[in-house]
Amino acid sequence: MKKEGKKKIWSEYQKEIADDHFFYVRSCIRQSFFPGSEQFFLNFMRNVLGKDVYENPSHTTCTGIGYHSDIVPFATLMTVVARHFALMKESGYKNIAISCVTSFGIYTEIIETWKHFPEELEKTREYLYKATGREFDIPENMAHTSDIIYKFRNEIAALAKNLLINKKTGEPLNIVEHIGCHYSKMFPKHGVGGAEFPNVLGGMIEAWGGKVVDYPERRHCCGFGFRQYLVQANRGYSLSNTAKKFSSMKPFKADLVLTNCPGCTMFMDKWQYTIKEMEGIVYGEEGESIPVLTYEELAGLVMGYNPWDLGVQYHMVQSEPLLRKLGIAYDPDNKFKTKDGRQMPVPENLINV
Amino acid sequence: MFSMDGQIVIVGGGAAGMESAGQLARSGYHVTLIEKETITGGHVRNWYHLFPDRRDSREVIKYFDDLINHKNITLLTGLKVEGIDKHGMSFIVNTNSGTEIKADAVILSTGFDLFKSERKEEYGYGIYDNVITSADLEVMFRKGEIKLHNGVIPGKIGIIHCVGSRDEKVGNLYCSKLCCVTAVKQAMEIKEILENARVFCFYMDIRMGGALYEELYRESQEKYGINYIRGKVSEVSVNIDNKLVIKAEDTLVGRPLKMELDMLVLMAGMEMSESSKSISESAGLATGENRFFSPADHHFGSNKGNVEGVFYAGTCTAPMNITETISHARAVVSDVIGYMNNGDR
Amino acid sequence: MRKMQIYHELLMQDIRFIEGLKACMNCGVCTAICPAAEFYDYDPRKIVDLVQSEDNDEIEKLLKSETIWYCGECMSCKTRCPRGNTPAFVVMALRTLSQKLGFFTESEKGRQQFAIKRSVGENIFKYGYCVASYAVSPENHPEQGPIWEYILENSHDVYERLGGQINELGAGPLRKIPEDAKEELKKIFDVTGGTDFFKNIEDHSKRKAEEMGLQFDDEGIDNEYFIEVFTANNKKHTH
Amino acid sequence: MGNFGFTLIKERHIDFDANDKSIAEYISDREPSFRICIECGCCSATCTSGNFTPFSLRELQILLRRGENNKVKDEIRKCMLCGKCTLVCPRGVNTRNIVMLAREAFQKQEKYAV
Repeated sequence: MKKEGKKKIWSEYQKEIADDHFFYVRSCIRQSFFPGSEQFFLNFMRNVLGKDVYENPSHTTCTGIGYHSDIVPFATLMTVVARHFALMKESGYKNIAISCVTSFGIYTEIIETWKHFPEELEKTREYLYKATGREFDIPENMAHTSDIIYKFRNEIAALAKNLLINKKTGEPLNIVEHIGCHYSKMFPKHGVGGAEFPNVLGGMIEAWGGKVVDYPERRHCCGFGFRQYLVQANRGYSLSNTAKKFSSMKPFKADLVLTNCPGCTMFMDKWQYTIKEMEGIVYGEEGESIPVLTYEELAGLVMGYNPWDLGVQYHMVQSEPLLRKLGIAYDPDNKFKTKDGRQMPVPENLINV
Repeated sequence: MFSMDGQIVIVGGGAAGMESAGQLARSGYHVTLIEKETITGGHVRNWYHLFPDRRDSREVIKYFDDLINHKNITLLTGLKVEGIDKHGMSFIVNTNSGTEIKADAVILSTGFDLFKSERKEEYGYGIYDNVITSADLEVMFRKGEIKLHNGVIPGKIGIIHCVGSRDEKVGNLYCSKLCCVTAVKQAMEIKEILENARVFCFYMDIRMGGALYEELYRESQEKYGINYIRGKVSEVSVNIDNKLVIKAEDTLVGRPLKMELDMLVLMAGMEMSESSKSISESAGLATGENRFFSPADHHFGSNKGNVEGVFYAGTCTAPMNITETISHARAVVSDVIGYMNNGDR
Repeated sequence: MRKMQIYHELLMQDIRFIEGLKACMNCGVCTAICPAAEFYDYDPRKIVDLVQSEDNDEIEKLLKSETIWYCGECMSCKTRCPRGNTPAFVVMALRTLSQKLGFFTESEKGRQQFAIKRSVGENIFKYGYCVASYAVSPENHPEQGPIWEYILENSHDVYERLGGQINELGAGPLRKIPEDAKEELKKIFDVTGGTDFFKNIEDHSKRKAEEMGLQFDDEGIDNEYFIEVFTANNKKHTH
Repeated sequence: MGNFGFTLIKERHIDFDANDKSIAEYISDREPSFRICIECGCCSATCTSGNFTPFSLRELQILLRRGENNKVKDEIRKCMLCGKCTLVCPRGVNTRNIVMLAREAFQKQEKYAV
């Protein structure tokens, strides 16, 4: 494989990412399943880099999951998103930072739609005004929060306490990245590195000392499929797509799966558990499963945060094998403690324990 | 009236330029033939065998070399034409050396560029070691050996048709016309060098429009056992053994298909040559949606430009094979002579 | 006599359809990488080809079929199509139309729209989010594993350590969405047709429940019809 | 193992490399015209069996070439050997003989026994 070819592609997909003053919108899945990740992002941006990131308490869902499971009409979706743009305008922000890949895809799709069908923009303005009395501007800069971490990856590298290197062997860790379909497959120019060889996570991995592993099903969907997961009868679709990815990945002996999209993180984590339960199959080395982390969790580990404050223990696949490879001295006793240090019950039947 | 004393400048010393230069010279006209490379011959020089009769391209090159070896032809190589300005009835041809050449008529035979296959990112050309183009394969044919990046002989080779053609994603809506027959020819030549190799062509339509093409296609199936699968390859990746894994739909049975290959050959299409863009802009020459020069009339003026005194020969107007290029180049001679002899034009 | 409906014309009213289908040449790049085509008897290329034929009877069959419900809307087909089509947009337009016309209840997979409306749809108004941790019950989500049960049982402590402020007003993860914001969401649904769309799903589902002889409640997920559409799998979807 | 209300689904793609191409080779060795099919569909358009059923000789020939033998072995028995397909083939493929050879090849291999 020739790196030069990838670099050439990357040079053609360098999106502009704002430097400061972000209007932040949360992800329903990331905040529910990986709240420590969103917390890390805000903390890092505000307290480490000293950036202005504003969260308006009144912002809501984008209704994206409803839209992609076909119960929310496109006009409704556009108007809900327009409301976020209105909140942003009212608070005086022009750059939006989006914590969810599907939201990011939807925002991009809507803005592209407005470009192609200006009458839809006008209709949305009317709807929003009628419903809320609000008016909006289209953001000047739109970034997924991983774009922003990518932008500041070298700042993180400079602060690194743990590089992505196997402390025992001295070799870089093998890291699989999963970008999430809605990040750039719809609009490659809006993603760092485009759609075929996206570099948003790859750039972080390399900046932090790891090695990016390509494998045949790298571009394949995690299998969320919206209605294909939301309805129990369809979950075989979701499960099977993840299984397809992991079977293809297995020979590459990945130490970690790094994900961009909160949904993918959840599925690639939880489906490993389900497949193990159903079929007795695991995809890691020595009978273990492969930890799946968000980019915020990984950035936190690189910067030396306490893994248990990042919330990596609240995945099904536990991260201890990875922490050991990284040589991170973690405190097992601190793993299931409350904020003020009270011992909580210890959950049973987790994976990789 | 210019008559035979007039100066004709031909831009581009490939098949079309050499043929028209040679024919004009033989008709008694003075011709300046300008080629940007150090030698003439254009793309023909990079090809090994030509279809449909598998003639060695060197025979064709020799024919062209002999043709332009004529006292009426001034050959200027290593000189790039940057623009053409019309002053009254004559032209100034500007070159990168600063030399200005006066002309009474200009023939543009600026040819084509091969589509840059790395632009089809999903095929990984320039990234995956054993993804090559049709042009790369011709070089291997000339050497007489087909080898993988690591020197091993490939056992299973895929060919993808329409790379950079009929594809909105790269901005080329047109068919490059020659890639299908190139695929068939190359598939057969692979089998001649590697008897045991298995070859799979992935196509959307097989366009065998030229003389003896369909026969060649049939021969490739009958004698060489080439396999044809109707489905555009959607993506290419590599597995742990560095084998290429391709995904396509076998559209005639309606199911996705996965296959491992040792080597993949991309049938790169034809695009308007980069070097003719500045010429087109400086002289106000119309180009079509396909970005090739747009002839004055598709039936009666396929050699004429929208600017009087500018003529076209060959693939600068549309994809053509060598036979068609030579015919087009001979036709331009008749138009140019008519123009040169017609006093009031 | 009922006025004849020309489905292609109805589809053309959906901008996603206009954007999604220019002219298909049946190359199959969409199906080649489609996650649904890999596991269901499904071929997005064929859907696009059928719709482009404008055969009204065939489109009606499609609108009532299982087929249109197999797509996972990953949009991978959009990246590759050499004609700039988006088969998934075509499917989305078909699904919207199928629901508007009440055809969705004719297929097992289509009927599931009711379950989605009652879960994700209701979450939007209740919590201001499509998914909220407290709405992901371990009973309906066994695949979330023991850690999820644990998180829910200890949600306050778990989320507090991770910076969450579950069910409290103000900024922060898992915060309570203020009532006026939820009211605005509701109004947006009213104004843009979202509320009518929900009602339409409800009405047709209720009719279908009666037809199937299943108990149906006007609220919640604890009724026979919900359980049926949420879990039923006739196993005829795969090969 | 745990019951989740759903299961893994078998992949549907044609796994070309894993498939057994011996049946196709058997046919091709004995009836070389098998190779020159251009998949035009004349055979299935005129087919008596295909007239009222989904039987498609065009598809079956492709499936044989891909080694999707289990999809073919029973289906190919539906052909009534009327030979119309051979009459209409623009490439002169002896389709009738291909059907007979396919049946013969399946019969000879135990793993395809009915």
